[in-house]
Amino acid sequence: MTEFLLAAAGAVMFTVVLGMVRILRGPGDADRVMAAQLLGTGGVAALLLSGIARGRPASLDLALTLAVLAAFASIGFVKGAAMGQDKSAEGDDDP
Amino acid sequence: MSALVDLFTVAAVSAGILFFLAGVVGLLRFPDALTRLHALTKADNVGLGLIVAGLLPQASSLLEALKLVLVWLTVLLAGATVGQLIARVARRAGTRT
Amino acid sequence: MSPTTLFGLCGAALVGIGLYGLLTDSRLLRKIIAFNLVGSGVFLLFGVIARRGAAAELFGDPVPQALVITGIVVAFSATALAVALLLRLHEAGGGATFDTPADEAGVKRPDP
Amino acid sequence: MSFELSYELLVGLLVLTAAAWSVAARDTYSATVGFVSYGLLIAIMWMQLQAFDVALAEVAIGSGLTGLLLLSAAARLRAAEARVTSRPPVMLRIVAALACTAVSVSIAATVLRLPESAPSLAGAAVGALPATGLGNPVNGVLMAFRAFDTLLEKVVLVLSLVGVWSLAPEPGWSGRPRLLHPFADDGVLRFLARTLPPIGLLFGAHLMWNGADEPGGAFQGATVLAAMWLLVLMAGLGEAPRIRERWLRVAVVAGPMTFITVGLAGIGVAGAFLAYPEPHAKSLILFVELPMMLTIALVLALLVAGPPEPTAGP
Repeated sequence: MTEFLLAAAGAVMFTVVLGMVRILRGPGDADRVMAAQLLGTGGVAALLLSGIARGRPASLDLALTLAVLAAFASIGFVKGAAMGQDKSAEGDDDP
Repeated sequence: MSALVDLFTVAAVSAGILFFLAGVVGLLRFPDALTRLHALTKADNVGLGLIVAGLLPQASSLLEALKLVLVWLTVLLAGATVGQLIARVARRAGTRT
Repeated sequence: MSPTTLFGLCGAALVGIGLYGLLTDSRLLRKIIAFNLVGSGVFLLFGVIARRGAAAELFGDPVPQALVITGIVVAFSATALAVALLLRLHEAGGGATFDTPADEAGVKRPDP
Repeated sequence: MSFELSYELLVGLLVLTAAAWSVAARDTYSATVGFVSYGLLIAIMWMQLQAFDVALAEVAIGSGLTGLLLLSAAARLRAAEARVTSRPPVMLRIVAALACTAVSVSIAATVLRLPESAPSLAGAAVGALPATGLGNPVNGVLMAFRAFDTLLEKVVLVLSLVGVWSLAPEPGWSGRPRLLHPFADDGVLRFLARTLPPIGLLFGAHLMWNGADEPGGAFQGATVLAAMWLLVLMAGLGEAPRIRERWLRVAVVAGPMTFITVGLAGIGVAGAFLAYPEPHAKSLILFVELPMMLTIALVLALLVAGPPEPTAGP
């Protein structure tokens, strides 16, 4: 079982890495944010899998920290991206 | 009994990985930001959900199982919210160009 | 090659990558990012040394690990201060780079 | 074993890719996205090194708070940086690359030639741990064996906050830090800012309490709390406090002051500055950690929020 779970963690990491191509290529901010979010979720999944496989409860705490702070960082991304837009297009649909 | 449980874990985790893979393929191959977002949210919610479901029987204590579910709920909550916000950024970028 | 050595080599490469960015990029925010990379590479070397010092039923020497945690906090404080300085410099008209702008409208800055 | 190694090779490659991207990317905003991903990946590396406390700190700070700090700065500087096109001449870049490679190679050579029997203080730390009543050796080092470092680190935090505040333009002094820009948002962000913080608060407290015996601790817990507070502020559910507020200033120094007070009391009771009397060591450490966690959370959040600015609105 341990082997399978570790292999699964590797597989998730690998797929997520493919997604990192989107961070590199863009084209828009939204695409980069999406890839980063996928990386966060994939990281959480990989941490859970390898943590359970090796019987390390601490990695669950780590995954939860990651989940909470990834949500927080994504908000930062979105705000930053929205600000960039506001600069170029003055308040188009802001109340 | 334990073999059956292990079988469930293998099946659920594999299905979860498949969803991650599908999400990534969508993220890379779909033509525009909104369709890519559609693919991404599936990987986020269902993929992680299946992996968590598969890991639940392997948890060594109730607290661990609880944390697993809590992780999933947090990601679900964040994914739903951030998905909305990303879509708004993408749409505004789309309407401008 | 053991994984620990592998990560040590990674740490060495990170220092190099960060140093290159620090030297060649004229944008100040990029210098801050690059500086953080250098720091993080050094922390990683600490981690490798901690891991090698595994003894007494521990997976690593707790002393370097604790030092790294302190280091992370201090690096964050320094980064926050640097970013605040940069934003203030930018608002005061000093620009955000070390470049000497060829013809910046209305921006006068002394030679660095 | 070779399976393990290939997983680690993958993680290593990823870390280096993300690092290279955050240096090489043309646009600073995407470089910052790369840096946040880097913070996440390096945390996985720390986990592979079995340093869970560090991994927690790195995830919380590296990809969370530093990420937000750099992202908001990158968004603000975007227009200014877009005008920059010049790069150093090719020759200069080649020389720089060679010099940096030389540095890397010499560090790598040192890593490869580390002594076979590594020196370690693990035995000493574990041996002295029962006296503190803690179960987590890293926390033992932070709060007892090297408490002086930890105290000074908190002082550094407070001083850098003073530094950031003192950068406020004159009309903004004693005002509120403005967090990013007001973000036109209906409901969605507010929904997250109402539902996530309860989870975060519970979990932050868990990290601090658990830190006595398991990986975690006041600092990691405080980072989660800071992130939650910032989330509430960014969603517009609350306002950052004016920096002239007395309670704020008291709260900012509460942690270090408690630490110093307990440390001074140690001179009389246990014979040295920052020494704990043995039977009460654990309760004293927790007594110090609680106000310290609040201080750290407050200071971290205010550092990200930046200096106070004059507000145009009410």
